[in-house]
Amino acid sequence: MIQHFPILSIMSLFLGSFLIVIFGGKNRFIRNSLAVLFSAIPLVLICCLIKPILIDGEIFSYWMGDWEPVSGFAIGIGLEVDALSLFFALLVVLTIFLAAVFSLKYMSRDDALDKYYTLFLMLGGGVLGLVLSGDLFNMYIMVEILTFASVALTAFRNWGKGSLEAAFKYLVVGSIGSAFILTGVILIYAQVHTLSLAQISALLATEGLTPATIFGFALLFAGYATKAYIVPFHPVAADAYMTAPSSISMVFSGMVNKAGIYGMIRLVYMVFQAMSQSAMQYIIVILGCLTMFIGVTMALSQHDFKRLLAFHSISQIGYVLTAVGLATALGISGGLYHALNHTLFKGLLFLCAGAVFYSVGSTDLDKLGGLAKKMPQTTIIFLIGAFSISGLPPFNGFMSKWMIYQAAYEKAALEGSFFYALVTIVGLLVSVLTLASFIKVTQSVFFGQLAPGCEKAKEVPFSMRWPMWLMAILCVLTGLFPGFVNRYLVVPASAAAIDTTGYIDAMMGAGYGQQLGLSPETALSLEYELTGYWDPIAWLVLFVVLLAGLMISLGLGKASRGPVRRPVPADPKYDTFFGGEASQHSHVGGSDLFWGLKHNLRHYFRFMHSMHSGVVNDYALWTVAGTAVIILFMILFL
Amino acid sequence: MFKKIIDNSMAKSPWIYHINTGSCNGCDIELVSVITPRYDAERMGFKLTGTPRHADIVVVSGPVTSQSKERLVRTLAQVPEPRVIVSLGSCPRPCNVFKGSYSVEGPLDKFCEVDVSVAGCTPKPEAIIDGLALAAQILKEKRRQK
Amino acid sequence: MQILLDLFYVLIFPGFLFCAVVGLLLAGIDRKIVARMQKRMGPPIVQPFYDFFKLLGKETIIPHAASRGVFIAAPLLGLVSLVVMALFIPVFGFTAFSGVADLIVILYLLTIPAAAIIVGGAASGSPYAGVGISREMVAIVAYELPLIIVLLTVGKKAALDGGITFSFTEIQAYQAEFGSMLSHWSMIPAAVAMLLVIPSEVGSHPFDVAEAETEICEGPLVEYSGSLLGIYKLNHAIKMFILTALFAALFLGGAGSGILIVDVLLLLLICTVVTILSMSLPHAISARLKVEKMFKFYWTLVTVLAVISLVLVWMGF
Amino acid sequence: MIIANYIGAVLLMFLGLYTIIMKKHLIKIVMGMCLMDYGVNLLIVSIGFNPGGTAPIFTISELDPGAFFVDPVPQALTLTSIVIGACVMAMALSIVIKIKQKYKTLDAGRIRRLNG
Repeated sequence: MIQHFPILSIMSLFLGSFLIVIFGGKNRFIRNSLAVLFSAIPLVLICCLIKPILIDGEIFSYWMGDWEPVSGFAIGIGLEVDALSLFFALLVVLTIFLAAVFSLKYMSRDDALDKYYTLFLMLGGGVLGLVLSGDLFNMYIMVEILTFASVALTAFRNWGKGSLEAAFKYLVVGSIGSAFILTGVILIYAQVHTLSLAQISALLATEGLTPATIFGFALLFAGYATKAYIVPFHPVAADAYMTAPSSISMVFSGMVNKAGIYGMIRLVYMVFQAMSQSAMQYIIVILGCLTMFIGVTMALSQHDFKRLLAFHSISQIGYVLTAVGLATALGISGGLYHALNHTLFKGLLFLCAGAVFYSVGSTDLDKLGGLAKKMPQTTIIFLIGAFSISGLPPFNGFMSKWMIYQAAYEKAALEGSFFYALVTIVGLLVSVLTLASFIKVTQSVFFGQLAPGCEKAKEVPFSMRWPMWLMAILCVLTGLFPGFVNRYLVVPASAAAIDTTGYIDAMMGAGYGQQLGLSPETALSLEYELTGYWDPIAWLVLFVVLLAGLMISLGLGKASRGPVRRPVPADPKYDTFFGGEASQHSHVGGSDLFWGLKHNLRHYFRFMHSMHSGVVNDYALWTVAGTAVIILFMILFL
Repeated sequence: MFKKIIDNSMAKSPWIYHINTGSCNGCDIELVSVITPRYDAERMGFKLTGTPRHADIVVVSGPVTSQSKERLVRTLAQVPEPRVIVSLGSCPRPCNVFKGSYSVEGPLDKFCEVDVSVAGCTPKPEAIIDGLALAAQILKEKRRQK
Repeated sequence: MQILLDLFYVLIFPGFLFCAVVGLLLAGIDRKIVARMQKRMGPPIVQPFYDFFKLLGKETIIPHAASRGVFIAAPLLGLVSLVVMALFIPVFGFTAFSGVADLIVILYLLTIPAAAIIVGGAASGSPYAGVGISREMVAIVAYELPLIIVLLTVGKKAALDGGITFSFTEIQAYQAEFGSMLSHWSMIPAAVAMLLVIPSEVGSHPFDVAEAETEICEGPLVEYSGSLLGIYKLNHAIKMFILTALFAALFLGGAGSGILIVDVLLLLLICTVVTILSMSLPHAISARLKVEKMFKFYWTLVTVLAVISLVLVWMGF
Repeated sequence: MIIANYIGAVLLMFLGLYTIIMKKHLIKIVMGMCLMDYGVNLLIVSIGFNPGGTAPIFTISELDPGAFFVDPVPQALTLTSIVIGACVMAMALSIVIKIKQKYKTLDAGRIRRLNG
């Protein structure tokens, strides 16, 4: 029974989407319960798979309609679930479920919600199908489904500013990427005459890479990079994340770009086994560094809450990519850990943006302010998310970033290459810039003076708050118990990423790889030693002890001083100090912050601004040019 | 003991916030000269602060003009207790030569209780330091009485 | 017993009480030295203690516009993270809690007090604070780049077999064996860069753009009063101790004498010298920089110094 | 003969890319996307083509090891890809209609409210 769970979880999402089309149009209750039910089923099913796959290390293979390989040739369409797939699948189902719950209230003011949930479940099915699939063409189909659904969902609030144009740009760039993927698939097929990932991997490893396969590989790589929105394919992502409803933005950054990352990991590590070549490592790390730096600097100059978060999404994907490109055990683990953390904290932050939009009706940083007094819980949740993404200990972002820095600097020492030392510096710098841009959001949305127009803001209802709280708690827990997360989630997944032989054998029958002359040992060992120390639990205990001590001493201090009084209205004593003038609305908005930085880097910012021109032709040009550079690089150096 | 340390510290670390309510700038210059190397009021812990929230001693110079009255009252209210108000020069209390002017609302006593008054037009720095030292002692007394 | 010892570590010796006293003393020494350099008498060395206790006795006002919880929690958060840092930084051979943190952790922990000032300032709802936090953040970005490079340089230099290390224990072991980092000529530019980073990290005079009391009314601290302000002042003092001790651990470390008291006294001596060199001297001789000038200064001159060291170390010197 | 197919496919793809990048009219951009799709589809069927092969339709009894037929998989892939292409076109055109209603223009250079 349990080997049917992967296909059942995919099918339940698609089935749910069809059922909502049929039954969900009339009755609100049926629609909502169908949406929650069919997004909860995959969560349960995938969680059942944790025990056999992540803990016992099995690999599930499943041939649709029992079309098993005939005389060593895969003729059917297969699902293959190893720890890497399941790791990403867990992210997908968690995101889908929480986003569905959040949507119930958040979307309740829109109409045509049956279409929304249909597309929503379809998007989830597409991503889940992609990460569980063991078939190259099937992956393409799923990419198309998810692109289609995400375009429609981006345009869903078509009354909003720019959502239509964002959807159109997304569609154009997305279909260029899909066309590249399809061309790549077909070029690979022409070489090896099979579509099963396992068999392609085995055949390519024995036959070696020919120029045609490298060309196909480069196209596939660029295509999945388009889906992961790394630089230079990223501008559409910023538009789409900004204009889509927040629950959808969370899904985009939580799993859609993870799908692209998954595709890239699968391709470079397993199908083409190219990561042992230093040229491949260099290009991935360079792309990753560019992505994280450009993403974060663009975020610094944004003045829309969600657009800023979107650029951070891009930047954090850069971290993941850099770490994965290091091709060391610590690197892969750090990258996957960061992918997990990114899903948690970025989903959280997008939900916060959604909550702000729900109660105020705007996400413009220059129009908001002082919401902390109206929405205290959202503020705390936002601060947790912001500290996590900026990597302040003991939140989860710190743990994964710390692993990434160590991996990068160790790699530098190992290879004696100064380049990787620079990568470490860029990574640390980007982290500070991330903090800076979240300070900007904190100041201009939640703190400062209450902006006109925000007076009526209320805390969002409970059904929106609890998904946020759940993710916030997960953020803290994954930061506090990194050993647990590493042992049960990240290390199995990274082991699976590099265990090519096991993957091939599970799919094609034991010993298939050896018959073709593949050596059974894996290229990398997963034993890694950290060059530093970090024990969050000890730190937490200290923290609690100290905080308690401080509270007590403050309490004692109060006795000698009288209590801290609550502000009395209409007493000028409690007014903000304005140099003697009467209090008035004078809020330092988001775009007025960081003057010294912006002034010194003004040429860079101006250049970047003109690059993100908003014209769809330009974005298509960046996509094609980026692909061309990748193809050229791979053909020359691989 | 804790209380006693705090009481004693009150007199030894008075931070000053300076309000100009229409002064001719003479007293202000003299106040600044108090913290220069020659007179060095910092040796007694005096320090000029930038905001009334940090202040212990508020130094007011100039007759209270109608433009500055409202600002003066508001700023004085924003100083945390215990606080001491010092009038600097001849203007704030008797209004000096500006008395009777249509735009002078003074004297300062109308708006708050003045603890120390340093007279002179302008007062010598030595006199200002003397007044501030007295103010510091009054601060300690106020704290003790509370 | 172990718990009592840990409590002693946290609350008394390398922890709260010790670093508070030493920090306040260092702040006092700094003020005295600056005054003497300007031919003044200067306040007594214990003046920061008076300031701190006085602030404890003052009324604490929380304005209308402030978000009460964050406004109160922010300074405490900064204090806690500073005390935690004090437990991790080794005093020659001795660390209260070894094996729980490393260079990168310290780098991130150092941003928490600054973030606490920023969040507290933002929560106070004053426009002066808004300008102040903007400047503070630019300052953080400015000094963080050279600081990162300095730490990575030390991490590379201290590793023995061509690898890297981020561990304080290994850095101390290296210095015990091969002499302090400062005795290697390739590390001198990094040490100078670190000396230049310290004043802006502390928020000492030429680089105190965020708290410019003459322009923006103390910036983020504008609405703070009473004991909360006192905690910020304490944070400022402790930060002086932490950073000078960090300098000592990174560049002037070694085995020490083996007797804890002597080691601590030696550390205090080093801290005082570093304070005078890196904070009092610039304070006395220069006026406050503008924020964009400061940014430029750190991203050009100081970064270049740090990079010179990094390249030298990578070349094997 | 088959080489003409390949050349045609590549030409179509490049023509499509050229149209997407250079033409400012939204409808033309959608047409470029179509062209690119057709190019890829042509490439797929050409790759599956064996000169002289028969159609891949057999019953079990007819199937013998010597049978020479064109590869059926790419044809199936082409069908799928055409269907997907049609969906994407429909979506693109409907978005274009909405854009025209809202922006009153189809000039890509003027549809840039989201930038920077």
